[in-house]
Parts: sequence; structure tokens; C-alpha cells
Amino acid sequence: MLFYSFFKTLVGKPVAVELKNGVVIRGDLTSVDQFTNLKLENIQVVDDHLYPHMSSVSSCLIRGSVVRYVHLRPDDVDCDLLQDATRREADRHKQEAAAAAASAAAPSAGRA
Amino acid sequence: MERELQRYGPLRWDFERGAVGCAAGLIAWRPVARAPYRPQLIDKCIGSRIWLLLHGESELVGTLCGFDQHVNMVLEDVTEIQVNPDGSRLQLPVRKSMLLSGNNIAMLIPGGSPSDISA
Amino acid sequence: MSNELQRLVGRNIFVMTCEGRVLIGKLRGVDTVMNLTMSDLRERLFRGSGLPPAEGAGETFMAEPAAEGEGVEEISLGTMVVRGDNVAVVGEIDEDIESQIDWSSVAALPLPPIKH
Amino acid sequence: MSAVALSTSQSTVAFNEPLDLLTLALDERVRIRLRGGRELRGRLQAYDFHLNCILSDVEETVTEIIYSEEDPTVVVSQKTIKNSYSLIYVRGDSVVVVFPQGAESEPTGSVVADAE
Amino acid sequence: MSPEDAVASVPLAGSRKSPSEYVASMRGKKVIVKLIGGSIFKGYLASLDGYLNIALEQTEEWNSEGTGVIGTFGDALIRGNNVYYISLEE
Repeated sequence: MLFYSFFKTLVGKPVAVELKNGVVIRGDLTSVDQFTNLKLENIQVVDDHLYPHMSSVSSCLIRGSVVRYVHLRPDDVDCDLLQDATRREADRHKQEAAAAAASAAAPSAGRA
Repeated sequence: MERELQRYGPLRWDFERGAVGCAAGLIAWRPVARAPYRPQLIDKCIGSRIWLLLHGESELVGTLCGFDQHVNMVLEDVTEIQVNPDGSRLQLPVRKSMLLSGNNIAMLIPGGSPSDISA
Repeated sequence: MSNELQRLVGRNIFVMTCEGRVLIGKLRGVDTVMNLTMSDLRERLFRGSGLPPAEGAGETFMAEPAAEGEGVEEISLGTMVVRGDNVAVVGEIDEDIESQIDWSSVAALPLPPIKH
Repeated sequence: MSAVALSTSQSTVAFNEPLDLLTLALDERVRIRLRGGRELRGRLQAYDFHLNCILSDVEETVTEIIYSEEDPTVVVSQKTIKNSYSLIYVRGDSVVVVFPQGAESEPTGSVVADAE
Repeated sequence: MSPEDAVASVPLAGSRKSPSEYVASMRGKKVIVKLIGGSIFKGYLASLDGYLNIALEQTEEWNSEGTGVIGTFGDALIRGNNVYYISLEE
């Protein structure tokens, strides 16, 4: 959920999404979902003389799983905030795992 | 878990498919009420030599010691055979024991490979 | 996110598949896992030779006629369901720009497949 | 989700989980090896348990190995491309190995000592 | 952890050594991790989780034939989906 929230803060900002086949699509981020599928508007493919395939496409939805990188502008991102959020997320994740392990261990104690 | 299920009201369980239904229709696919996954064929192989064909042109021969629900396997005295694109087979050094990820297993053949000396 | 796609139902869309194929067609329906029902589906075959384009970037590819046999070919596939797993990018086609492009004169290499 | 109950509860405090290594690497330089012969060096700003990461001041090295067509084991040529980016998000599914560079000098946990 | 996983953590009938027991015995020992790509890492097993994510210490990378060291690193975190097998170094 960390990166879902992160991308939500970037809505409206320009990004460049590099796909796993090397195509880089530049555009303004308009929405994102929990699978980090990204919707871009006013898109332009970098190297469009190599990849004219999308020249008539104005906005697109990119499946999260085909993304390799998302290039970001440093001004759009608060790195300190990001690090804090990461630590919190890691803690939360750990606590959840511990709680789940504890609740799972309790009923099956007799079998151990 | 019970608390989780109570939320859905009167339940209808489909033990065969591991699905849970209620008045609102099918609500969950998770096989929550199923017995643990115990594939009998693999269970029978424990303690004996097996031959594993893996994704990506390689094979393993070893003694099966145990496995879990993802078919991750603990193997002993394992020979790894790398099948080259030209069809030649390269035998890699024997490993005394290993935990093999279930992710890459394509096929399990009980009884070891035909070329397995230690079978 | 299927809301975003619901909005495109009935419109002409562009689909890039994980194999690098380019499909064009009218979106008829969509579900939560991004399976797409498309009618009047056409696959665009890009058959460029990989030789560098005549000049620079930008719009030149439209002005420069493609060499014989290198232009885009379209194959009609009728109505089909595109499985969500194979969908990489879904695009909304700008009909104004689309009508200006003479695809048969565009030469480009096929898109590389997406390697996971 | 395919969580196996492999990790035992009686493990030491220092490293309960492999991903704890990354908590220590936050705001430190890391080296990340990706699929497809890519390697990134940069400062780790964020990560999650899928190993999706955000890196700053990144240097990317792409090594392309071209194999002979007759014998795919023979390397014909190898070329390296270097790119640098100021800030990128890396999708976790292409990550293979992460090497935290900052933690290299300091001893990390008592695991080795326990074993000997 | 889901109820399923809790059930699965009980060793299967007939298992002489379940993966979880085997992993517990490897902790802190020198292990060999082979990845799907063919590369081999050797190092002391610091920790391992249910996705087979592996943390190693004093890591060495070996060539795919296992005949020579390519590089040495301090710690390394290997993403579980790339793991082919983990084996104890004898």
C-alpha cells in the first residue's frame, strides 16, 4: 500500500514510465490503483521514431506488472517523508505478521 | 477465523471445491475448511529416489526427504543435470542436501532417472 | 481501475499485449482482471526492417513513405476476448490524430515482447 | 499469497526477516541487480515487501551479452550501457539481489558467531 | 498469516524432514544458493522467510559452473522468486 499512496501523491505530476520491453511513455499521471496500474494523460513515447505504434493514443492505462521503472522528478518527492513511511510500513508489516503468527500458533499449540 | 466467517451470515460450504457461499452467492474461493494439502503421490515418494524435471532445461535426481504445500522439497544426495541447448547433458557436482524451490518443478518421476547410478 | 476502463466501453481503443502485439478495436466490455471484450478487432503488424528512419524524430515517419512491404498491415480478427494477463497497455485513441495517420506508410519494427 | 511457515519463531533478534536488511539500508547506497543484465546503484529511499523500491542518484548499468547463433553458449560480444537517473521507482518483480553497501563494513548480527 | 498457512505449517504426514525443519537447521551455516538465472551465491544464512527471500552475510558470487569466485559482497538480500535451491555447503 506504500507505493499506492505514494503514487496517489504524484497524481497530476509528469512521470515517465519505462516498460519491461524498453518502451518509455511520458505523460501526466491521472490515476493509480492498488495494483499500481498507472493511468497517464497527454502521453508521448520517448523515441517515437522507433516506436510510432502509439502515436494516435492520447491517454493510456499501463498495467502495473509491465512496469520496469517509473522515472520521477526529484522536486515532486519528499524523500525524508518517504523514508519515514517506509519504516512505518515495515513496522506495521512486522506487527501484522507477528499477530498472525500468534493467532495461528494458539489453536494449533496441541499439534506442535 | 470463525469470527471472519460469522460476518457472512448463514453459510453453505462446498467442501469439494473449497468454496464458501451464503445467501448473497459465492463469497470466497479460499479453501478455508479443507484438509491440508497432502498429495499422495509425493507422500509415497518420501525416502525414495525421485527424478525431477524442472523449468529451464535442467533435471535433478535425489532422495526425497520432505515437502510442503508449495511442493518445496528437501532432497538428499542430489545430482543436478544441466541439459544444454544442443542436447548434451552436463552433470554438476553432487549436493548432500538441499531445499528445492517448488516454483520450478515441472514433473516428478518416482524411482529416479534411468541413468541414476545410486538408485 | 476497471472504472477507468468502463469509461472507454464503446470507444475505439489501442491495446499493447505482453507479446508486443498491437491491437485496435472497439471495447465492448471489461472485468476486474482486465479481460477485454473487443469487437471489430484488428491487429496491426509492424514490418519495418529496422533500418534507421530517413531523418530525425517527430513527424517525419509520416511524411517519409515506407519502403515496399514495410508499411503497417492490418489483419481483421472480428470479435475476441483479450485475456487480462496479456494486456500491457490500454490506450484511448484520439480519432483526429488517428484519421491523419496513413498507417500503410509507417515503417517500424514490431514492439519487443515484455520479458518478466 | 504463498507464505510458507518456513521461518521459525526461535530465531535471533538481529534478523528475524530478510527484509530487515533493507531497513538498515534506508538512506544508504545500495546495489540492486535486476533481471535482464541490469544493475542499479543508488540511494535507497523507500521499499516495500515486494521489493518495489525508490532510489535516488541512480546509475544504471545494462550489460547485453550477444550469443552466437550456432552455439548459444558462445559469447559473440558484450556491450555495456550506462545511464543515470535522479530518482526512479523500481518495480520489485524484476529485482534479483540487493546488496546494501553501507552495512558492508559493520558487523551485522550474531548469526555467524552463533554457528561457530 | 492465513488459516491455510497455519494448517500447512504442521509437517505433512510421513515427512522425515519438512522444509521448515531443514531451514531451521541451516540458520547461521554456510549455504549455497543457486538462482534461476544460473548464478550461485555462497554465504552465511542470516535469515529466510516464507517466500524464500534470503539474507546472506559474507556473500561470494560464484560462476555458474561453481569453479571460481566472481565477486565478494557484504550482505545480500535475494528475492525469493529467483531462488532455485538452497543447499548446505559441506
